[in-house]
Amino acid sequence: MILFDLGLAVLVLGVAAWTIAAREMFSAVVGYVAYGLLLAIVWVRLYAPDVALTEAAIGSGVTGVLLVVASKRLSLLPQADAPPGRGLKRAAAALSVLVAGVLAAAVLTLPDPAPSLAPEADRELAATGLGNAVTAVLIAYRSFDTMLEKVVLVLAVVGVWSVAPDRFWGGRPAPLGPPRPDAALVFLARVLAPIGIVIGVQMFWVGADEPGGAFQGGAILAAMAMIVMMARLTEPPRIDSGRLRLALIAGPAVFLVVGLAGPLMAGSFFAYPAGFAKPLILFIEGFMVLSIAVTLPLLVAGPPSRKGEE
Amino acid sequence: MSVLLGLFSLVAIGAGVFFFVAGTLALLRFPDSLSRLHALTKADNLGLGLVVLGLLPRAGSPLAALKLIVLWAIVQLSSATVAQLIGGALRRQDAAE
Amino acid sequence: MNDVLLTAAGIILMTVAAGLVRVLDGPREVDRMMAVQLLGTGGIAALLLAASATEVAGVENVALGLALLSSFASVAFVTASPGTAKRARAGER
Amino acid sequence: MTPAETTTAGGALLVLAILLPAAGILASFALGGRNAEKIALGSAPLALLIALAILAEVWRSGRPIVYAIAGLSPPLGIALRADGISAAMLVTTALIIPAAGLYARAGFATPPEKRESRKALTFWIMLQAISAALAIVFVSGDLFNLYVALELLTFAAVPLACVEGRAETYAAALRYLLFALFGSIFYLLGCALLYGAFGTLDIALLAERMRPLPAVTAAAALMTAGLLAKTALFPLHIWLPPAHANAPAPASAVLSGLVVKGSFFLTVRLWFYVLPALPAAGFDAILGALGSAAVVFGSVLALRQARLKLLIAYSTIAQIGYLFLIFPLASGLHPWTVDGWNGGMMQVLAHAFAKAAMFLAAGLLYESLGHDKIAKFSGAARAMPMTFLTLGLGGLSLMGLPPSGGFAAKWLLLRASVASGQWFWALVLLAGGLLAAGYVYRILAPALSSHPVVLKAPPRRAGEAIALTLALVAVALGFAPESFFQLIAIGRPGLATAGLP
Amino acid sequence: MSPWIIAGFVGAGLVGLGLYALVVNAQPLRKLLAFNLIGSGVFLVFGIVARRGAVGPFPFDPVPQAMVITGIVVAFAASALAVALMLRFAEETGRVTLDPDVWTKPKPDDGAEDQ
Repeated sequence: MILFDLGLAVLVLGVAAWTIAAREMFSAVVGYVAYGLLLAIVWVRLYAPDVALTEAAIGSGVTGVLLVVASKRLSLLPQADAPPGRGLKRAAAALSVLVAGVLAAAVLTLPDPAPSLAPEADRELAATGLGNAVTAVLIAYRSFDTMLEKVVLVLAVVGVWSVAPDRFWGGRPAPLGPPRPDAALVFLARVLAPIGIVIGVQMFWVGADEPGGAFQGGAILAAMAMIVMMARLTEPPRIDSGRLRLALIAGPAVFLVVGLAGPLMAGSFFAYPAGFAKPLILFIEGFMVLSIAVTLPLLVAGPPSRKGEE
Repeated sequence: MSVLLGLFSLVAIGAGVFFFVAGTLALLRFPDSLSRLHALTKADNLGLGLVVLGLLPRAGSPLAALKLIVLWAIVQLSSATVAQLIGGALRRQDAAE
Repeated sequence: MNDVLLTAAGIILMTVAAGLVRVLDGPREVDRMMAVQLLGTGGIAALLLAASATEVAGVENVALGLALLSSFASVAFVTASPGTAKRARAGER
Repeated sequence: MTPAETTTAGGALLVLAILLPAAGILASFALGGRNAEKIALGSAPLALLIALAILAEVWRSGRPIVYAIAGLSPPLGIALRADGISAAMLVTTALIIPAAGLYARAGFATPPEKRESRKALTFWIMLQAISAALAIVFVSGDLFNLYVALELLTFAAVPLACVEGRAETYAAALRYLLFALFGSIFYLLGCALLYGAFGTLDIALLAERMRPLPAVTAAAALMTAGLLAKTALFPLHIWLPPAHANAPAPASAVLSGLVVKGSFFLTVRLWFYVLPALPAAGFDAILGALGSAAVVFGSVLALRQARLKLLIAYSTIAQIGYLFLIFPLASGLHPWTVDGWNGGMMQVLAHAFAKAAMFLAAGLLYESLGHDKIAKFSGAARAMPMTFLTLGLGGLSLMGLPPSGGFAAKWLLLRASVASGQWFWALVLLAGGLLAAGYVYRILAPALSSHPVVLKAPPRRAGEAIALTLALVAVALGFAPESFFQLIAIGRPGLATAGLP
Repeated sequence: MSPWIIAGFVGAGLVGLGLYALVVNAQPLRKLLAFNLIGSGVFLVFGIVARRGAVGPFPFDPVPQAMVITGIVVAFAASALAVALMLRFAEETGRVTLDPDVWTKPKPDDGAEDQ
C-alpha cells in the first residue's frame, strides 16, 4: 500500500519537475498532460472521485488541448527574454524550499482529531434529497459560491473575446481543426461523440447520488463538442449569436433567478422549498451542464478571428 | 467471490501487467518511431483489456461491469485512431524533411 | 488481494512512467506524444486497479472520463502541428 | 458551540447589493450591444440606494448586519456581514463606479453603424463585474467566498487593462494576470490550512476558534503574500504602472481608485478580524516597513516619470504604502489605535476619490492635447482650468495638505505614530508628503505658465465636471464629522469599546 | 504513514516547484504551467484536509472537496484567458514576452515561420 503511494508521489513530483526543467516548451506541456493523468489517480487515493473526475476532464483533458495548441503556436516565435541569472535561480530556489518546508510542516502539524463538516453536511443531506454530499455542498450549502463561479466563467469568455481585433467582432473563433481533417479523426469524432454525450448526460444525472454532477458531466460534453470541432464536423459559433449567449448565461442566470425566488419559496435567498429541493436542484444543474458544455470549448477556441459570413 | 474467480482475476491482471511491460520496452528499445508506434498500441490495448477482464468479477454490479467494457472499447477506438493520426503526422513530417 | 491489485497498479504505473523517458529525450515530438498515450492507457489501468483496491464508490466514472479524454492531447497535437496549421491558413484565406 | 448566527434586519440588502450587478453582467451579455451601457448606468442609482440603505441600517443598529444565505448558518452555510467599513466602502464604490461610467459614455459608446462593439461591451460588463466583486469583498463573511470574489475581480480588471487593444497593453495585462493569479492561489492555500485547522472559513467563527498553530502562522504569511501581490505593495508592484497607465482613463480610475483597495480590504479583514489573537508582532512591523518603502520608492519613481498617467500610477504605489501603516499603528489594544484605524480608513477613501479624479483629469488632458507628456503641458492650465483644478485638488489630498481627506488621514496616522512612540512612521509620513509635493508641483508648474497652447479638441464639460466632483469629495472628506469615525468603528473587534464615546 | 501524509509532501513539493518555476521562467506559457502546478499543489492540500476530515462512516469531508472542484474550473478559465492574451500579443508583435517595453524594439527576422 505504502509503496504504491510513495511510488505515485515520486512519479508526480518527478513529472512536475520535468515540466519545469524541460528545455522546449512543447515537452513541458506534454509533461503537464501526463502529470494531470497521474493527479487523477492521486485524487482517487484521497477518496475524492468527484475531484478526480473533474481533474481528469478539465485539469488534464481540456486544459491539455488548450496548452498543446498554445505551445504549438508560440514555439514558432523567437523567444525574447534572456535566461535567468544564477543569482535569481538561487534566490528562487531558497524561497521555494522555504515555502515548501513551511507548508509541509503546517500540514503535518494540523490538529488531531481533524475538524470536519462531514456530519453536518450529512445531517442536512436529507433536506436536499441528494445522495452525493459534494453535489449538495456545491448546489445547496454553498450554492452562492457556485453561482458566482459561473459568473466568473462568463467573464472569462468576455475576457477571451475582448482580445479580438475589432474587425472580427461578431465573427467566429478560428476553427479547431485542419481544413481537411484525417479520415480517422472524423471517424473517431463520429463514433466517440454520441457515446461521450450519453456518458456525460449520465454523469450529470447520477451526480445527485454518486460521484459526478453538473461540472463533470458538462466537462465531458464540452470535450465531445471539442472533438467534433477538431474534426471539422461543426464550426465554432458566431460570438454574436443570441442563442449562444443565452446558452452561456443559462446556468448562472437560472441559478440566480431561483436564488432570488428563495425568499418567496423557502424564506431565504438560495434556499430550496422543503420536499421540492431535489427536482429544483436537478433543474438548475441541467442549465449549468448546458452552460459548461458551451463555455469550455469556447474558452479553448479563443477570440473571434474571422468574419462569420462564410 | 469464489477461489476460481479470484484466480482468474489474478492471472488476467498478471498477463495485463506483462503486456504493459512489453509495450514500454518496445517504446524504449525499438529503433524508429513507426515500429515503436506499432508495438505500443497493440501492447497497451491488450494490457488494458486483460486488466479489465481481470476486474470484471470484482465489479459490484452488472452496470459497473458494462461500464468497464465500454471503457475498454472507448480506449481501443481512441488509441487505434490516435495511432493512425500519429502515423500520418510522421509521414507528413518525413515528407517535409 | 488488495495489496496484489495495488502492486499490479504500481508495476504498470512505474513501467509506463519509464516510458516517459521518451518524453524526456524524444527524439521527436511524435515519440513524446506516444509516451503520453501509453501513460494514458496505463494510467487508466492503474486507476482501475487502485480503485478496486481502495474501494471508492463510483470510480468507474472517473476511469470512463479518462478513457473518453485519453486521445485529446494527441489529437490536438496532430491537428495543431505546424504542417497542418500552415495548410489550415492556406485553406482558409 | 455558539448559537448559530442568524439573519438580522436589513440582511437581505447585502444579497441584493451583490446580485444586482451580477444580474446586470448576465443581462448585458445576453442582450448585448447598447443594452450593456443602459443596464450598467441604469442600475447604478439602484446600487447607490442599496449601499445607502445598508449604511443607514448599520448606523441605526450600531452593529453589523448579517444574512445567512439559504437560511444555513456557518460553518456549513455562508454568512454575509456588513459592518461600518463595509458600508463606507460600498457607498464609495457606488459613487466612483457610476462617475467613471458617466465619464466613459463618450469613449465607450457603441458606434451608431454597429450593433455591438468589442470595446463597449467589454467595458460595460467589466465595470459591473468590478462592482459585483467589490460588493462581495466588502460584505462576505466567508474566506472561500472571498476567494471567488478575488477571482471575479481579476477577471474583470485584466480585460479592462487591455481593452484599448494595443500590443503593450496585452503585455501589461498578461503580467497583471499572472501576478493576480499568484496572489489568489496563495490566498487559497492559506484558506486550505485554516480550514484544516478549524473546520470553517467563516470569519467570525475563525476568530472565535483561533489559536496559535504552525498552520495558522503559515496561512497568515501565505495569504498576506498573495494579497500584497494583488494590492501591488512594494516589492510586488511592478505589474501596476503599465497596467494602470495604459488602460483608458475611466478604467484606470476604477483600477487605481477601487480595485487595489479590494485586496487591501481583505488584508485588513484577515489581520484585524480573523487573526487579532495571533501573537505575531513581527508581521505588523514588516507590513509597515514594506509600506514605508513603497511610499519612498513609489514617490521617487513618480517624480521621474515623463508621462502624466505613469506618474499618477506610480503615485498609487506610494499611496498604497500609506495604507499599510495601519498594521503597526492600529493593531493591539492601545488608546492610539483609534487614530491609526481612522487614519488608515480615511486614506482608503481619500485616495479612492483623489486618484479616480486625477486619472479622469489625465484622460481629459490626453483627449485635448493629444498626449500626456508633462514637459509639454506649458500653458495648458489656462486652456483647461477645470482639469488642472481637479489635478491640484487631487494632488492636495495626495500630499496630505489641509483641507483634504488625505490631510485628515495622514494627520491621524501621524498622531498615532507619535502617541505610540513609533516615530519612524512619522518620518515616512513627512517624507512621503514632501515627495508628493514634488511630483504634484511637476505637473502644475509648467501648466501655469503663460505659454500659448492650441487644443486639439475642446475639453468635455461633462467629463471635467465629473472629475472635479470626485476631487471635491476627496477634499470634503477632510471635514468628515466625528460620526463618520463612529460609523467605521462599528463591528471592529477590540476597537468598539475604545472608539465609541 | 498514511496516504494523506505522503500527499501532504507532494502538495508542499508541488507548490515549491511551481513557485520556483514561476520566478525563474521568463516565458509566459511556462509561467502559466508553473501557476497550474502551484494550483494543483494547493488543491491537494484541500484534498488532504478533506481526507483527514473522515469521521465515522464518511470517508471524507465534502466541503473542501467541493471547493477544489470550484477551484479547478476557475484555474482553467484563468489559463484560457492567459493563453488568449499570449497568443494575441504574439500575433501583434511576433514575440513572446512579458515585458511591456520590448515591443518597441525592432523585430528580429521572422524566418522561424517557414521551416
